[in-house]
Amino acid sequence: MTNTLSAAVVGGSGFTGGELLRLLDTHPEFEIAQATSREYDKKTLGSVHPNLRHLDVRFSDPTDLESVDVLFAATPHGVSMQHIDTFQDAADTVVDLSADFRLNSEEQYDEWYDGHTCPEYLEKSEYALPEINRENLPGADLIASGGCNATATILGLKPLFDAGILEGDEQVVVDVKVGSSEGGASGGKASSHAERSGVVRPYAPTGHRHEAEIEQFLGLDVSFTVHAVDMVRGASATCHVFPDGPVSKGDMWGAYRESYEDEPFMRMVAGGGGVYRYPEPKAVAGTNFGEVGFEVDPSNKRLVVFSAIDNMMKGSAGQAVHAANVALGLEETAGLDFAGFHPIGAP
Amino acid sequence: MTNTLSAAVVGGSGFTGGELLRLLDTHPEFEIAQATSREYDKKTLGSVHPNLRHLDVRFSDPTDLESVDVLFAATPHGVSMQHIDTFQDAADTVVDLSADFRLNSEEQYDEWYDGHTCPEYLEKSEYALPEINRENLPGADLIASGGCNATATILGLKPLFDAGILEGDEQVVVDVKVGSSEGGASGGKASSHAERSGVVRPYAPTGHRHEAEIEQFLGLDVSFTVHAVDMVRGASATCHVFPDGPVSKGDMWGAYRESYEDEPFMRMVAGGGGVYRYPEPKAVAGTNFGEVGFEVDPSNKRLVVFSAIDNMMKGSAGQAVHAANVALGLEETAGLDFAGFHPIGAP
Amino acid sequence: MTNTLSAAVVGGSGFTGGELLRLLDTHPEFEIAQATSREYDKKTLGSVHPNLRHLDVRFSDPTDLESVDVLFAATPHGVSMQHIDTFQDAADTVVDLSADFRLNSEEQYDEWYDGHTCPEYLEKSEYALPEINRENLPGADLIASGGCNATATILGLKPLFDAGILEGDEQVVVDVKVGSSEGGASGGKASSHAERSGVVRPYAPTGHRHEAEIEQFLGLDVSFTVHAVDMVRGASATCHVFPDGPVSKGDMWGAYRESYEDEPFMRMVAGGGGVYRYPEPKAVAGTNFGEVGFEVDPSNKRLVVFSAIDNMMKGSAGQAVHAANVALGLEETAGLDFAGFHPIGAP
Amino acid sequence: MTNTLSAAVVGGSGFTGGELLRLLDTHPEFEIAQATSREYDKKTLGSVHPNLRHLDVRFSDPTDLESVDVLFAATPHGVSMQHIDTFQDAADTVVDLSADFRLNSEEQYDEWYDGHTCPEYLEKSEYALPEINRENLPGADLIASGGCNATATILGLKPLFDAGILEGDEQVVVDVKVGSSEGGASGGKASSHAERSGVVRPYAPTGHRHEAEIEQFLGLDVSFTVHAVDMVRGASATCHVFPDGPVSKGDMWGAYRESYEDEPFMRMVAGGGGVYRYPEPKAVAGTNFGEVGFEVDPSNKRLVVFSAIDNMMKGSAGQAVHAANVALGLEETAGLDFAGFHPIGAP
Amino acid sequence: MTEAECVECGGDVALSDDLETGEIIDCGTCGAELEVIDVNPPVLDRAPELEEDWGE
Amino acid sequence: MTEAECVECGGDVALSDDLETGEIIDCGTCGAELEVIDVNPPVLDRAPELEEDWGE
Ligand SMILES: NC(=O)c1ccc[n+]([C@@H]2O[C@H](COP(=O)([O-])OP(=O)(O)OC[C@H]3O[C@@H](n4cnc5c(N)ncnc54)[C@H](OP(=O)(O)O)[C@@H]3O)[C@@H](O)[C@H]2O)c1
Ligand SMILES: NC(=O)c1ccc[n+]([C@@H]2O[C@H](COP(=O)([O-])OP(=O)(O)OC[C@H]3O[C@@H](n4cnc5c(N)ncnc54)[C@H](OP(=O)(O)O)[C@@H]3O)[C@@H](O)[C@H]2O)c1
Ligand SMILES: NC(=O)c1ccc[n+]([C@@H]2O[C@H](COP(=O)([O-])OP(=O)(O)OC[C@H]3O[C@@H](n4cnc5c(N)ncnc54)[C@H](OP(=O)(O)O)[C@@H]3O)[C@@H](O)[C@H]2O)c1
Ligand SMILES: NC(=O)c1ccc[n+]([C@@H]2O[C@H](COP(=O)([O-])OP(=O)(O)OC[C@H]3O[C@@H](n4cnc5c(N)ncnc54)[C@H](OP(=O)(O)O)[C@@H]3O)[C@@H](O)[C@H]2O)c1
Ligand SMILES: [Zn+2]
Ligand SMILES: [Zn+2]
Repeated sequence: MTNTLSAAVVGGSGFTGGELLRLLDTHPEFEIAQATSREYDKKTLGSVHPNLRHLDVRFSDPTDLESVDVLFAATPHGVSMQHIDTFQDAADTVVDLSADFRLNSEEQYDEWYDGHTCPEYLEKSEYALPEINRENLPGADLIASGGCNATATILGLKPLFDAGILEGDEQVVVDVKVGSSEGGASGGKASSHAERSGVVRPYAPTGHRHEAEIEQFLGLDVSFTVHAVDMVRGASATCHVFPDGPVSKGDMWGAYRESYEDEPFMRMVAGGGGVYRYPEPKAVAGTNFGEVGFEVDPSNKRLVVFSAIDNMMKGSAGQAVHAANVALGLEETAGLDFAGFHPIGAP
Repeated sequence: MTNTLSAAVVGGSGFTGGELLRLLDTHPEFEIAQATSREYDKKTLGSVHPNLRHLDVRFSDPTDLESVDVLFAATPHGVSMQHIDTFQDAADTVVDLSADFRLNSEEQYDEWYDGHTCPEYLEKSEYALPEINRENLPGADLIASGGCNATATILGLKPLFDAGILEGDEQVVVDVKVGSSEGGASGGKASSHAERSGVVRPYAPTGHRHEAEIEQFLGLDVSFTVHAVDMVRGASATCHVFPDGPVSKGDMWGAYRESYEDEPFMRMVAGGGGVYRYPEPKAVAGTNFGEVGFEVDPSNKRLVVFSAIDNMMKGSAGQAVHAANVALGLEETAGLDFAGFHPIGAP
Repeated sequence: MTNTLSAAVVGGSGFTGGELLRLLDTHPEFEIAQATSREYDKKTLGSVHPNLRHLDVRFSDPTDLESVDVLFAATPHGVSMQHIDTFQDAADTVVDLSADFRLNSEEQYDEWYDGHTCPEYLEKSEYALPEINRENLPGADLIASGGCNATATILGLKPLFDAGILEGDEQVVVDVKVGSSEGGASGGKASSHAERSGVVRPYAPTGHRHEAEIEQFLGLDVSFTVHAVDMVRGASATCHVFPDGPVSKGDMWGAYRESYEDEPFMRMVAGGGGVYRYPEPKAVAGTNFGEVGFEVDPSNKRLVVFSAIDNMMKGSAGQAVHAANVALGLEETAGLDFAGFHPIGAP
Repeated sequence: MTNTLSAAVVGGSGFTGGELLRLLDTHPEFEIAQATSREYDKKTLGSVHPNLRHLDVRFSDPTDLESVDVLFAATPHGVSMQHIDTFQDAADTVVDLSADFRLNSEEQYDEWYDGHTCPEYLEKSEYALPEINRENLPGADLIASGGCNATATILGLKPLFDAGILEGDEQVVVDVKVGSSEGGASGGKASSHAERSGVVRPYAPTGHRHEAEIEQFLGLDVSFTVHAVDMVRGASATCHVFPDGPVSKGDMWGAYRESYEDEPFMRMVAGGGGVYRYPEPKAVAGTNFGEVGFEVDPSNKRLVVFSAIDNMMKGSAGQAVHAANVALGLEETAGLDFAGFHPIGAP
Repeated sequence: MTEAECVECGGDVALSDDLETGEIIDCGTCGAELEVIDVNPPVLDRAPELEEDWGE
Repeated sequence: MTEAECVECGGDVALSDDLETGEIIDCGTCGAELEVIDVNPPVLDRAPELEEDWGE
């Protein structure tokens, strides 16, 4: 193909970096030009990612960036802000998977992180999630892929705002359950198999940084708690919502269909029969789909909204590629059409 | 020992029935006189429960009850109400693990279940959970072991009521995660290994019957949602609590220590270091312990309370034996001193 | 596309039937014309297979077969032999996933199964596995997809025969570990989540029927034992081989490269560094790849050969589609290019 | 109790050290005097082992050993040989869980390990496993607890030697499946939850050091291969045995009953009905039981022997306590009577 | 092929021509199980739910 | 209570007094399912096995 775009992945030996490489490998428009790793410098991609053994590509050092069309950075928080000038020199389009360019202002980084070293970029960066920011992505130079837990939550709640069911001052509890890949490839004692297996472990009872993103996009202060559960991939958010007035199940369907009926990566699952009646992370494992569903609890004047994504896909690498597709004017779903497995265990 | 008490388990081939038999087997004061099963009539207990292979006891038919000191019924909801007269004939003390005698009034059964066939027993039955009903257990004829999810929730929230932090009209969201043994031994398609592995599956988004028990004991209308997760044993409740005024972590410690410091089966785990900082079901797997912990979220005026139990133990069979110990004047912890394993996987 | 081929799946509500439908859905040359189920007649495919919710297709009754280019039968052993004439009427090419047409002679069915009702088809049916039968597939009318455990074993051992390292009279122990999807969608007590989780359970200590296939293709009498382990997808065969003379690791590499270097779906993994040094089922989960690897144990004059596949793919639905591609002259890898995930849990 | 014995655990923060402490805590004759850890020096036992939170004991430094009746060393291979004199000074009875004193001669350590620094102790040390060395344990000063995989294998095969079915020159393949706790508390990348979940991973294809123990006790050269599978606790050995002459299932039952009928910790499980027909690690999880079972494969002149233990119990800490009981003339089963759970997931 | 509106979610449900009263089909949008109450014109209603007992 | 020998493992199987022909009991030693062929004197035989289909 003549119009193939070249792509680099900084942080290619990590979990989301590996997913990016997998997606780019089979993407009809991209070609992998470079993948960096300091630890695995000069080793094959397959030495870290067994599913990439067929690729004849080796990791290279991140200080040696090639010129490419798109650079994806999948590095820990704080790394991209240090190197953003270099990244922008190397590529016209930079998609960053870390939190470094998600928030709008330096103040937010002071409050939620440890400040920011190049706040001038914050204004021009665009949040990657097309479901809430599609119109601003075309032509963007710097794209900030969302946090996985924030993504799950925003996707679950957004239709309620669009439909006027929520306005931002309501009480909303978000109880999240996530898999171990969310912690990245470098784990400590708590993430060893013996300690991490079989857990329902509160790992962020309060004060999770993704609250900042949610507030920024929904204008909503959420009560947010995250639990680690026994899966590798997946993030599932249960939002307990207390609207001001009565809401029927019909209202809910109206709201969600309005927001998502034409979205290529959103599935609505709310009741029905069979085994899979509500969103489940294992139903979207490996895919860029987000599932949302809901139930109305009249006795408590509560809406319960469920949202499930694969943290490595819709929650990071898939969202990043989706946004790059939109930014560059490619087919939105290019490279992202895998729809999932059945049956599947604990992916 | 001369004062050995004889015990029967109706529904001995089920999951909680098996746990009862295991506990009775090593209990210093009990002797297994009978275990019933219609399906496994005349087979050894070990043919169903591999951990009971050393017992030279066979299942018998439930229509043929022997006279015993204590009869434990571990049958599905609705069975005990049909047979309660026979049970009381067979034993002075009946401990029922189903929901049949947990609620106080016929009206509650009309609202939450399908009515009740012998409401006259409701008044005399005592709820088993010693942490909230110890004083009424001695000498009780009919004891109703609590629901596992209700038990986890009540144990988590009760200290807040005792300490006056909650009064009953506050908003409380309870987000529960449970293992597959909660469904009992007879499962359908949704509980096959292939479908049930790796799930975070909303199975009771709203309207769970355990709300009735919680309301009865705490006077609190909770917003209750239950998820199935990938473990066999365990129930974990995260309670998101919105108190009227400010509450400090010190207030919380005060409340929980006041309620549980002298309780033989309650552990407080709230912060601290290491891998296990909050309650976790796998830390109490196989034990009669309940773990409770908490965190304060000042930015949302929220308290987050975590509570973890083994649904087969503190949530059913262990609670039942604990209550029987109290009812009969035995050592409270008799037969229940196992404190758990480390490390352990997904028990 | 003008040359689209229509396909039917009989037994579309089962596990391998669902995989077939998933593969056909994204296959560039096939179009799903029909999927049968008696139990789910008229329901959407998505009501059973959540990954197929986007398809606007409903199950229909197997007595009502449409005329198609290819019919895949994914029914339990014994069903296809009853209906083979109807199947052949409906489609020029029939691919059967059961054991009904895998063996060459009626005698084998008498010995290993319960006989055969239409032995006249045995002669014309072709075994699906292209790695051992590619040359006979083009134009075949009836294709018998291999057993998953047999496939894993045959793929592991075949290069040793091709290279003359084995001749057929050596002692070979095959110790297999498999996931729960191998049992199909309709499971009994032993396959409930609570009983099946965490097992290393000998389920076929001796006399497994796949021995017949292995013997037929390799001329080797294997000592075969199968264990259930805690995963949903995957079959892993460890072959302990005692050759007559000394064999070096170089000889082994020579043999495997000779057999598989040009095979599009075979990966060799034998030693090396990193986490994934030998074949692993989770490294091929969801893919049509087979991984083979080996080690030489001079102290015991033993070769150890490892082989890993996804039982639902290379072990059934993937193999079936691969064979159909070859039979119909399509691109061999069409619809089968997915190469796997990293990281992945227990898929 | 007046005759309480004091015990120390060197390496108390590790996995087997934690199990020792758990067992000693509820053992009727032992009292925990000391538990060492360099990393957790001065921290409570509960900070590492959540099941020991009720103990008011803190780790101390291993250079500061108290005088005790029994010292258990649960340190990595090589540590005990360095400190054995200090250990023997501190306690009359030393039970070592590492490989340092299991083999009889310096030559074996040269061959299988990296030599030995105090070979003079090898002669006086006694192998802990009472099923094969009970008569030499009473009064022993230095006891070497067996390797977990070796223990599983020896327990499985020993009755065949006792009964004369095997003599030592037969071909025996041992295919082992183990949980992640076998690797101890300090894990690398391969043992992170994301990489280690769901595996069937060959981790010791050939040359496993436990072959040395097996050969020493059975006089048999085994073909030994070990796989990591997805559980935390458990070791399961499948022995494929090729005896010289025909052996019937009756002969097998005779042999196993003869060897194990009176053994307090051995269970025979060979066929029968229900879900648990052969040995399974999850059926013995947390217990000191060993399960053995078998099947006869006449078509291959093969015996298949299954053996399952909890690597942390019968395979290390339980075996150590069992041996200490015998050595000190205590009740053999003291502190070890827990018989297991049902149901249980992946323990 | 005719269509009817799902009573649960408002989505369109395609109906085959051999539709019979009493048949249960599921909505492709929301998965609700719908009973065919009438065929001409087609009327759908929510099918009575099979309650799953998860043990409490 | 009488006893009989298990045909599978040779272990003793305790038999209750109300034993009936055709009953299936399991051996406490080996778990084999045994059919009561005769009651006086008691004769046990291995019960026909229910084959589990694990899908192949
Ligand atoms: N995991 C998820 O589910 C998820 C979801 C949403 C967002 N994210 C975000 O995505 C980013 C990557 O996460 P991950 O889970 O993939 O992490 P990871 O597995 O730990 O990988 C980090 C990668 O960054 C590289 N790296 C680390 N420090 C670097 C430095 N100073 N300079 C250059 N490269 C460096 C590492 O390779 P070398 O050290 O070898 O160079 C490695 O390839 C994070 O910001 C994370 O917050 C992750
Ligand atoms: N599982 C939990 O975590 C949990 C927690 C709290 C409370 N509970 C409650 O405890 C009770 C038992 O639960 P489970 O999980 O153990 O259920 P289970 O595994 O399904 O066992 C039910 C038992 O009852 C017997 N049974 C069923 N119907 C009967 C009848 N009509 N007459 C006599 N026996 C009958 C069954 O044996 P046969 O059919 O062979 O006679 C079986 O032994 C339920 O009421 C449940 O709600 C369970
Ligand atoms: N699972 C594996 O890993 C695997 C691997 C290799 C080969 N295989 C073979 O593939 C075949 C299917 O296995 P599976 O695991 O997919 O089984 P499964 O999940 O049990 O599915 C069986 C399918 O066949 C249908 N069916 C059953 N009886 C039928 C009949 N008499 N007429 C028409 N349809 C019938 C069922 O639907 P309705 O009952 O609703 O009609 C269902 O769709 C078996 O022969 C199996 O041995 C399986
Ligand atoms: N895990 C099993 O299933 C199993 C089975 C059979 C036998 N074993 C054997 O049992 C022993 C312990 O295994 P494990 O799995 O419990 O290991 P582990 O979890 O890694 O624990 C090792 C313990 O030893 C301590 N330690 C390490 N180096 C030391 C030194 N130089 N001096 C003093 N203490 C030291 C460590 O604590 P600090 O570093 O804080 O001091 C830690 O408490 C090993 O020899 C192993 O081969 C283990
Ligand atoms: Zn609908
Ligand atoms: Zn027997």
